[in-house]
Amino acid sequence: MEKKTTTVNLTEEEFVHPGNRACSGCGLSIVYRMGLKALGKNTILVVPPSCLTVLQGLYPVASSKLPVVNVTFASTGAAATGVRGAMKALKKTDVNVVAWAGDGGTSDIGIQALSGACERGEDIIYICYDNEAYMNTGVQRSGTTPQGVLTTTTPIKGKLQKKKDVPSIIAAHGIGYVATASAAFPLDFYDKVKKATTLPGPKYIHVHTPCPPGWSFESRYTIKIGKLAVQTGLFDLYEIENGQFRLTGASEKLIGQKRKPVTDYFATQGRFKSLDKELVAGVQEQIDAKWANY
Amino acid sequence: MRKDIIEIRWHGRGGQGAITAAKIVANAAFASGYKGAVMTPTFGTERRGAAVFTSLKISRDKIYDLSPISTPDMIIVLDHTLLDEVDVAAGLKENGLVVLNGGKPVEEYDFKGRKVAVCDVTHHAVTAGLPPGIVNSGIIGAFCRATGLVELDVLLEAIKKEFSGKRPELNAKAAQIAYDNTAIGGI
Amino acid sequence: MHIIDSGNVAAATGVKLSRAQVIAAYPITPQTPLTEKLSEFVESEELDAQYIPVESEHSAMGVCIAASTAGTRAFTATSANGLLYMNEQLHWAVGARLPIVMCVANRGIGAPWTVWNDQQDSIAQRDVGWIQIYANDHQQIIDSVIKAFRLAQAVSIPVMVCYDGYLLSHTYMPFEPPEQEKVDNFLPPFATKHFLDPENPGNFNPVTLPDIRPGVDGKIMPGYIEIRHNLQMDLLAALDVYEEIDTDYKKEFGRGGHPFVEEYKCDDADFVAVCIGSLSYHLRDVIDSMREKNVKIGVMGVQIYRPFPNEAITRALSGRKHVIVFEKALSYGNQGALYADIKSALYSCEKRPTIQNFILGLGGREIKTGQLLEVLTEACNSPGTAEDTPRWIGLKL
Amino acid sequence: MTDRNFCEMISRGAPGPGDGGKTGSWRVLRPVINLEACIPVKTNKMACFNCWLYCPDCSVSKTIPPVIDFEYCKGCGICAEECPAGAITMVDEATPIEEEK
Repeated sequence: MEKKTTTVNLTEEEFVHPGNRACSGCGLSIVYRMGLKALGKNTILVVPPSCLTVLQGLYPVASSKLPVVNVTFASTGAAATGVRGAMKALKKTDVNVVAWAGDGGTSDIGIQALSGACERGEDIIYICYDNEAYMNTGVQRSGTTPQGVLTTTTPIKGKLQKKKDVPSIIAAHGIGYVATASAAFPLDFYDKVKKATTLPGPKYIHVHTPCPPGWSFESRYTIKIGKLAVQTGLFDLYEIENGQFRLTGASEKLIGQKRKPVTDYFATQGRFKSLDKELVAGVQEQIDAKWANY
Repeated sequence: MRKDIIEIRWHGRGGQGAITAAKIVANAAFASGYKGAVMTPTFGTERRGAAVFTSLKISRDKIYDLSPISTPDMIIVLDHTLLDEVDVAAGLKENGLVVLNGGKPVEEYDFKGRKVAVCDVTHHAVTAGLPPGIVNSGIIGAFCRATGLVELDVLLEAIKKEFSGKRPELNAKAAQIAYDNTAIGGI
Repeated sequence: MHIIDSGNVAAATGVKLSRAQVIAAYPITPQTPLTEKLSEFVESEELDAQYIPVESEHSAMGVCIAASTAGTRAFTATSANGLLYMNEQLHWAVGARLPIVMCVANRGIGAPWTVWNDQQDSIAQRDVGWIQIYANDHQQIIDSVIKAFRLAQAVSIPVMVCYDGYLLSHTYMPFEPPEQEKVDNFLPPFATKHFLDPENPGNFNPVTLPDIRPGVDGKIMPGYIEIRHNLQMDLLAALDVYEEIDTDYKKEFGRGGHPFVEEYKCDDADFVAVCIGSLSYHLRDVIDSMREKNVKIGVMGVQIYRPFPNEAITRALSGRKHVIVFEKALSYGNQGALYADIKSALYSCEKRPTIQNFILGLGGREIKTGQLLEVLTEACNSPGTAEDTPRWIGLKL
Repeated sequence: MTDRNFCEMISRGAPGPGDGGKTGSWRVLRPVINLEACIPVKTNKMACFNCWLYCPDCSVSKTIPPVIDFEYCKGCGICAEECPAGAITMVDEATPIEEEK
């Protein structure tokens, strides 16, 4: 498992059809494509309302080649539980049961059901793609929107509160595997999903997915901006396996290295337009303090 | 309204097993040909130690009215300390009967002249070998002796079945001893 | 063989005999003992099911929706605010055409809190599209649960089996559980046409457009309105299916024969009292004593409330002098929901009786036999003078 | 049992391409690969393929040379941005490409 997947040996098999309704340059599209490659055919997906609902196609056409059940916004964790329960009842032991939800569907309305599933130790993989706002409804603030970000419900001053640290909340349930990933590092994400398919109990993967329209940048920069979030130390790639935290991939390589200043990241996106110097300095301080502990 | 229904109200404390006792009698009554046997516990929150009551209606025909008993034919009291707390005889019919777990002689209890049966069930249960405080099997023996509604054999069987895995023989013995030591007074 | 136990245990026994495969469990009074009994059945291995102790009723139905979509027989139970918390999920389950069965131990709705019986909880869910069956005693509870599983499966529509909280859920009375072997003959193993299957992938319940649209093979597929119209047609047709199932059940087990309405002394009745649930049995004692005074009165319990058995009700009530509808719920701001439904059913009837509405027993207020006798006597003495607005019984204002 | 075929209609989508139509029409800019600079072409080895890896729309093939599916390519420009050899340029859709000239 420690052998890292490369672009060259990554499977060519696709589980997503082209011509879907995702926006041009969509970060979710990249991680969804990679995630399904890692999960493979024997997978059932549970999806609440999100951009993924649109990506996956409007009836009667489906863009995924896997079975998918769309469920209500708050019930993702419960629905994944139900699918796993059914698989157990039917004695189908080799199926990946995967919930795939956005940040609003996870950190806000869906956290109760997710917490319940984690506490019960359900054998599911829960993937939260974090584009840091309610993008499907047109960019409203969510629990994971970072401080200072302009959204349509924080239109002038930007969000006043800090980003909710969902992976830590989930890790506090004591589940066996929590990981973060980024659309800008698709192979790292692929390997983490692949690893999750081999582990028992609940697995949680939180993947940072840049959103060109929601973050206000040109669609060609999706990867660049995702990488900047990691290179500035704002969004860290890590795994918490059986309680053991370790940085992975690009974040691991940053240990002891000089990180890019956060201003490099903020400058790339329209959503940070209203950040004042004080806030930026504060964020930089927090990041430096966090990294001093790594 | 219906004259064929015998209404029995059980008074106890939460955790004392009044419901179980009433259920055993319901089972025995049904086995004895009473097609109607409806047992209705106190609705709502039942807290350990608090005064509770349970309604048992039995009839030769099916019972349709599930509302609580207001004019009982019989009152069964599992704990004599309740007499100071609760008007256990409220609504008791003129020719009604009170069956009481108490330590005093039967003459010392007065329920406005109604028939009274007294048995020191608490004591007899210990004699039977049960841990102190188990009174719900014993009271059934006293009930049987005082009412004659159901045969003792049938009741003992019902007790053994209900307490299967929980000292069935000792519970049956407690009922038997209580049956033998029930004093009936009043009119 | 008969046993004496609570209504909740009767329901749990029905679920066990129906071999539910996935059970979502969340406690709420007065349904809780049903959930507890099922955990006992599963832990003692009397029932081979996945027992999932969820963290809310919303999730309970979420588990059932997913487990049913994945191809298993799913069950849950709730009461009052738990049912209301599921509301969105109830709509979802029926729109997805999932044959889930749920028991509802009827209880009043907060605020203020009440744990006692009325029927506002399930009556308030009448428009979600679930089939609603009401049981009047423990035998009907266990029989209805088994029939409900077969009905749900036959029509791909979820079924709610409702029974009065406390009055039935906690009261002990004799009932006869059917034999497992016979239930197995009556109720086929779970099967659905479409389920989550990696060998045959599909996207269930995606965004569906207002208009029709061609699929990948070019075939024109329905839009949202066609799918919903189909649901309505299937719901209406479910009445016939339920009648057949009930007939089969009677053949096998000797009980039933009145799937839509259960009448008592109605044959020659000028006056008919109508209600839902155990009250219709309670009223039998009142009817008997009025019959002794030569009042030609009967009582009719409505056994299936959605789909509404319009024809059966019209047949039963047409030509009567006067109909008296008792309800432990109402459509706030209007009238009793059952009353309004019955009035509507009788509208096209040539020999239309007069009709009146009583609201009673909300939040567990005791319904006294004497009160029922009083209002029914009055209603029979002066039929036709009643107003259209409901009268409340037992108010102590 | 009644003959009626219950539940003929549920909303269940079947997998297939082009739910959003021919999304190639979304393009404003078109990626054009300079094959002389393209690493797998130049080295004739299965190497690089960043364009294939990062494509959000499964519209680049993992072949030598890589081929872009213009029927569905939305023209996001990620492939151009992430090509380490700078072999892909985004040209205006209105500009005629080599073969069309």
